[in-house]
Amino acid sequence: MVMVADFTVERVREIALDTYEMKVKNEEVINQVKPGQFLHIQVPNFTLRRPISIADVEEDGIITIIFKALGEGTTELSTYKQGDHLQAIAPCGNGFSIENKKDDTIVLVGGGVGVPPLHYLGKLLKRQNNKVITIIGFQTKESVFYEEEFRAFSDETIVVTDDGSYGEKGFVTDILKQIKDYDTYYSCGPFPMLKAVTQLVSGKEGFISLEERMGCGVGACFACVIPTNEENGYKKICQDGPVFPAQEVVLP
Amino acid sequence: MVMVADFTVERVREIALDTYEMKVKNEEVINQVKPGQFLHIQVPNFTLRRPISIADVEEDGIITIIFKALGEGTTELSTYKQGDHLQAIAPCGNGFSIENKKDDTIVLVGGGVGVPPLHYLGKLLKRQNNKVITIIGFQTKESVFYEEEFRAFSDETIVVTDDGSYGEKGFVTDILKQIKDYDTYYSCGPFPMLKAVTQLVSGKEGFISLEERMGCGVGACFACVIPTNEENGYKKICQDGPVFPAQEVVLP
Amino acid sequence: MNLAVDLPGLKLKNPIMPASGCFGFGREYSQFYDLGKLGAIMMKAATGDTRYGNPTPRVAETASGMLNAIGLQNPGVDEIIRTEVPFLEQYDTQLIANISGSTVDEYEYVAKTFNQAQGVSALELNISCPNVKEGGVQFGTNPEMAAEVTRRVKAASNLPVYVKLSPNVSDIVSMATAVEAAGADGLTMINTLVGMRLDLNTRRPIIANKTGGLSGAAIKPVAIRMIYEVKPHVSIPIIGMGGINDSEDVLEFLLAGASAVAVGTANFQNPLICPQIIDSLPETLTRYGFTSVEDAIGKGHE
Amino acid sequence: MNLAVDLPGLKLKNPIMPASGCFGFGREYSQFYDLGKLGAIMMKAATGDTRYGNPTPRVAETASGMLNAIGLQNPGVDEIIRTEVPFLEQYDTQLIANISGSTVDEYEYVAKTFNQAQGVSALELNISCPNVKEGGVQFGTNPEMAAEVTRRVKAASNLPVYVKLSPNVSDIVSMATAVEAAGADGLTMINTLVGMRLDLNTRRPIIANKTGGLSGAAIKPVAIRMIYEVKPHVSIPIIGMGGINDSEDVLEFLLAGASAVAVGTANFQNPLICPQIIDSLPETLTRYGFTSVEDAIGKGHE
Ligand SMILES: Cc1cc2nc3c(=O)[nH]c(=O)nc-3n(C[C@H](O)[C@H](O)[C@H](O)COP(=O)(O)OP(=O)(O)OC[C@H]3O[C@@H](n4cnc5c(N)ncnc54)[C@H](O)[C@@H]3O)c2cc1C
Ligand SMILES: Cc1cc2nc3c(=O)[nH]c(=O)nc-3n(C[C@H](O)[C@H](O)[C@H](O)COP(=O)(O)OP(=O)(O)OC[C@H]3O[C@@H](n4cnc5c(N)ncnc54)[C@H](O)[C@@H]3O)c2cc1C
Ligand SMILES: Cc1cc2nc3c(=O)[nH]c(=O)nc-3n(C[C@H](O)[C@H](O)[C@H](O)COP(=O)(O)O)c2cc1C
Ligand SMILES: Cc1cc2nc3c(=O)[nH]c(=O)nc-3n(C[C@H](O)[C@H](O)[C@H](O)COP(=O)(O)O)c2cc1C
Ligand code: FES
Ligand code: FES
Repeated sequence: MVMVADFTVERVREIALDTYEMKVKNEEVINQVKPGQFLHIQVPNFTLRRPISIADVEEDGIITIIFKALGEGTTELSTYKQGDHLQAIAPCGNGFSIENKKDDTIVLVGGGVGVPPLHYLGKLLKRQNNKVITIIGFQTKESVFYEEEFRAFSDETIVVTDDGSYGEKGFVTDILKQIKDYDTYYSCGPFPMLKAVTQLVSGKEGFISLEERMGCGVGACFACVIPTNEENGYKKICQDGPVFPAQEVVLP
Repeated sequence: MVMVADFTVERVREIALDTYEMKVKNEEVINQVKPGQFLHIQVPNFTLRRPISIADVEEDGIITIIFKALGEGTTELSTYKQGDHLQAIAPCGNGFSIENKKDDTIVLVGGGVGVPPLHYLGKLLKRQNNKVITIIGFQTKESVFYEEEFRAFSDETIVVTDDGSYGEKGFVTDILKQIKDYDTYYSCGPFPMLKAVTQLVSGKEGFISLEERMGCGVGACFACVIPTNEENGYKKICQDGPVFPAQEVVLP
Repeated sequence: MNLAVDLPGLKLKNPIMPASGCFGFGREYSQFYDLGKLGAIMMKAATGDTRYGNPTPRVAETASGMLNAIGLQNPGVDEIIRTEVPFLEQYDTQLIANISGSTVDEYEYVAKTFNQAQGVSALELNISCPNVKEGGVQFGTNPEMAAEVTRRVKAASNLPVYVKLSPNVSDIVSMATAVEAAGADGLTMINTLVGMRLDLNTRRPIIANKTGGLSGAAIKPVAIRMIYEVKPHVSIPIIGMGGINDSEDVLEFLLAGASAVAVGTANFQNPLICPQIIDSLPETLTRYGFTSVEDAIGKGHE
Repeated sequence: MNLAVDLPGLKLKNPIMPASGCFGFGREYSQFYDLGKLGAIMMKAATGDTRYGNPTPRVAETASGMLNAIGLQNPGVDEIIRTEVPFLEQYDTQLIANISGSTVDEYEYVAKTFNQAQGVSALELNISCPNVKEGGVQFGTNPEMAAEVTRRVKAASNLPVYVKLSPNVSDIVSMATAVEAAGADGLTMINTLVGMRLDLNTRRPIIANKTGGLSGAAIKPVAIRMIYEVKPHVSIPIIGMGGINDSEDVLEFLLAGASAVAVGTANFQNPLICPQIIDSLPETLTRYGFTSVEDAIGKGHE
């Protein structure tokens, strides 16, 4: 059940260029969390909340988020210290449904700030005995994060950078192209990346996680809709998503 | 010379009901300060600055201010801690001119948050060998502050409270009425009090310090004017004041 | 303390209701608290047919406010009556249907349809939506057009009609008096101010629709001014809105002349805002010397 | 980087100037920095005679903004020319005189007087002051009246005339095109939105004049929207203002269509704001891919 929850900040550290890992604690929330869900975080003095994916959940009530300090709100968030309080609507959205996903071969395809939700997802998929291949893309060497964390559970982990300054040079799709033998892919990243991915592997079962500017974060304001294939059809990313079967929605 | 100055907070303590004494440090500013001048303090996330009188100046660059946490800005200010930084335009206004004030008998008449500027004024007047009689009024017992500090330099200190819960019961004018033998009075407090004071002792030389809602705090915006006795005449409280000869301005 | 207010068609147990478009049809917020706490609920705009609305992005943040250009997305009046109204009827509160359209005929149709159905206590006539025009003239900024659509909707329905005024006008009083003369039972004000933000990276407006409606604390002074200006010129009640964030804001609206208030954008910041305001209102009224909500209405004019 | 902009009568070395009424006649801010840094200075409104203005309080704070009702207090055009203009002429910058009046004749007189004097490079015609009416019609919200006063002032003076538009209108484009047709050499926009705040303790408006003009970051989205809307309809340049606080805001105004900008309320928060913005502007322009100020003007429309 989604709730308005108070979190205590346990740790904040910069893990890549302008990219912060923050661990926050609230014991009530974690029992509910599915991978792919997000926190809708209140930053004091800002009108709108910031949606940030859940990147990990630990048994002791700790949720990890990873965010890039881009604009004013996330920059403010990056200054939080241990012991500070954070208010968030949590957990938001539907998340990835993986109950029946066992003994399969999975490809995770993440780009930039789309990488975090795949971490918790991959961890759980591995626990359910799937083979996990991770492809994560970043702009440049300084932006790379969580490579080790993904390696810890992935059977294979490929890092790509746009400029080739670290790992493979190119886009995640360049790597995905070469992988033939898998059952399902899960992808999260900017719209252009998702579009490239879904077009490349349109025959495969795939789930994508979308981003859009949000108001309420709970499905009430219609800010975050995405058209579906039906006429006048739409889904709300904050509530019906952010995860959708790749073929269900029409990417802009 | 007025400047935009950065202050370091040295200490904040609650000295009466919702009333805070704050000591802030900036070595450049203090050399310039005259009693009656004020700091025009920036509180982050508020559009307008808060004008607060200088209540004391110590040799080591420390300025004392005393303020009541009334609205949002002063409440925010009251949460400042040692080591925090404060930006203020300082010192603002003309202040009390006391160069020639020697060997006289002086009455200080202060009410509520009008009391602070009289403290530094009285200290200097005493140093110049004047006899200082202090009358300070507060709403009630819990609001009384700085009695000891005034006693330290005053020849006589009378505290009055509106409800008689501490000191004498009544208004500062009730006490002032009884004091006949003095040369000059200095008064600061709410308009109704200043009006009562100046009417009561209209024959005496007096200086009053005024308050008004301010914009710029430096004389540019015309927010804080007070009419003078000439036609269309006016003075700017932030720049020409806040201190005026009692007969110069027309109180509302 | 007595928080009740009696308005045409609306016996409000308290003067707090979520504003239209900021609360959907209540389902989502019913996860956070019992909607029966609310004085009323203003539903999301209803049009004749299903509307998809504008492309995204539809919202942007501004200093103490936000822009939105949802574009009246809604499932259409029939579907709303079939699925949303029955859900909301479970709760001990009152329903206000916000009606919109592209033509006067569409407004009329929506009004008629709500009139025939059960469960709705009043209509809120949204003439202030910038993309609703006839003959190029916006209903919301032209007194004659506003009066015309008010008259037609009044004739089509037995429900009391509250006309929602746009702040994007030179003369708010003439808008208010025009719709009062046309039969409006009440006013709701204000809708959003038209605004825009540009994205410095893309060099384009952030909102796909380019312009959006500015709401939130930033517009509160404009709302208070307009209500204060209109109040002496009308005898119908005003439901006030625009930047309400706490019970002090509510009192400011009551003093200005509102008889009840709606909370919009603040729901996004804090989903619990409405019940929290309702809980703190008695103490706020007491602190400032009022003994009831009725007692405070219009007291800023004395 | 080249920050220069050429506008009618104004060769600006950079596009930053303090807005009228927020900088007096510069004396006070000359204590903080060399006014020669500024692209130009918009002086406080000048009227025919000395004006005392409104009673106090004249300002109130709002969320991300403020209200003011100064009431055009100024020493009168003759005194301004005698004492203020010579002081400002010392600095290597350009002076824009903001002119106001209660009647068209008064506007004409003020314009004529500045024309005969030295030192002023352009006039800013303040038709957006809410207490200036003739025959009950506000100049600032009526296109015909606005055009009329523009024509008269143009005829009375050889100086280029920038007409300052009020945002309190239903249709900003028709105001802009009306004054352009009447001979305006440029537009400045926007003036303040009319707003109000009530004091819960006294139950009265905080501002003695009751209503005041809302300025500051809160109104920036309205300013950007209006400039963006007007730009394609006029061929005269726009000086933009309304809530500018940093060099990113300046760029947003340039993209929307402003050729230069004025900074008002932000001077009160930070007396050094203008020079700080001037210093940071080149880096901001570079970061977003522009090589000069001219390069960015209107680029939000492509
Ligand atoms: C479901 C979901 C999950 C996300 N997960 C992550 C994550 O794990 N890590 C991460 O770094 N980022 C994530 N994002 C993107 C993140 O929400 C934005 O980067 C962030 O809101 C920008 O805020 P700001 O203060 O930096 O920018 P500002 O420009 O100050 O933001 C202004 C407004 O625009 C919104 N906004 C700006 N950019 C975006 C964007 N790309 N997507 C959505 N809203 C935006 C903000 O939320 C805010 O309302 C996610 C977005 C969504 C929708
Ligand atoms: C020259 C001068 C010296 C002052 N010295 C002191 C002092 O030493 N100690 C002290 O406690 N107070 C002093 N005041 C009053 C103090 O400035 C206000 O109490 C304070 O600004 C209120 O801010 P707020 O955040 O509490 O209230 P808010 O209501 O949030 O303030 C909103 C706006 O109104 C202004 N405002 C509200 N009340 C007043 C007021 N009474 N006078 C001026 N502006 C006001 C604020 O500055 C702000 O711009 C002085 C005022 C002036 C003009
Ligand atoms: C996201 C959003 C959607 C809105 N949709 C509607 C609507 O459908 N109909 C309507 O009359 N007003 C709509 N409004 C306007 C609000 O009801 C309200 O009048 C306005 O936002 C001012 O109140 P606030 O500042 O409390 O948000 C909407 C506002 C927002 C922010
Ligand atoms: C205190 C104050 C006084 C003003 N006086 C004038 C004036 O005399 N003439 C004028 O044209 N505009 C006047 N304005 C409006 C500003 O010039 C400017 O258009 C407006 O404040 C928006 O810009 P800002 O948000 O940067 O302040 C005044 C604004 C303020 C805040
Ligand atoms: S953000 Fe409000 S519906 Fe998704
Ligand atoms: S506050 Fe601006 S002139 Fe005094």
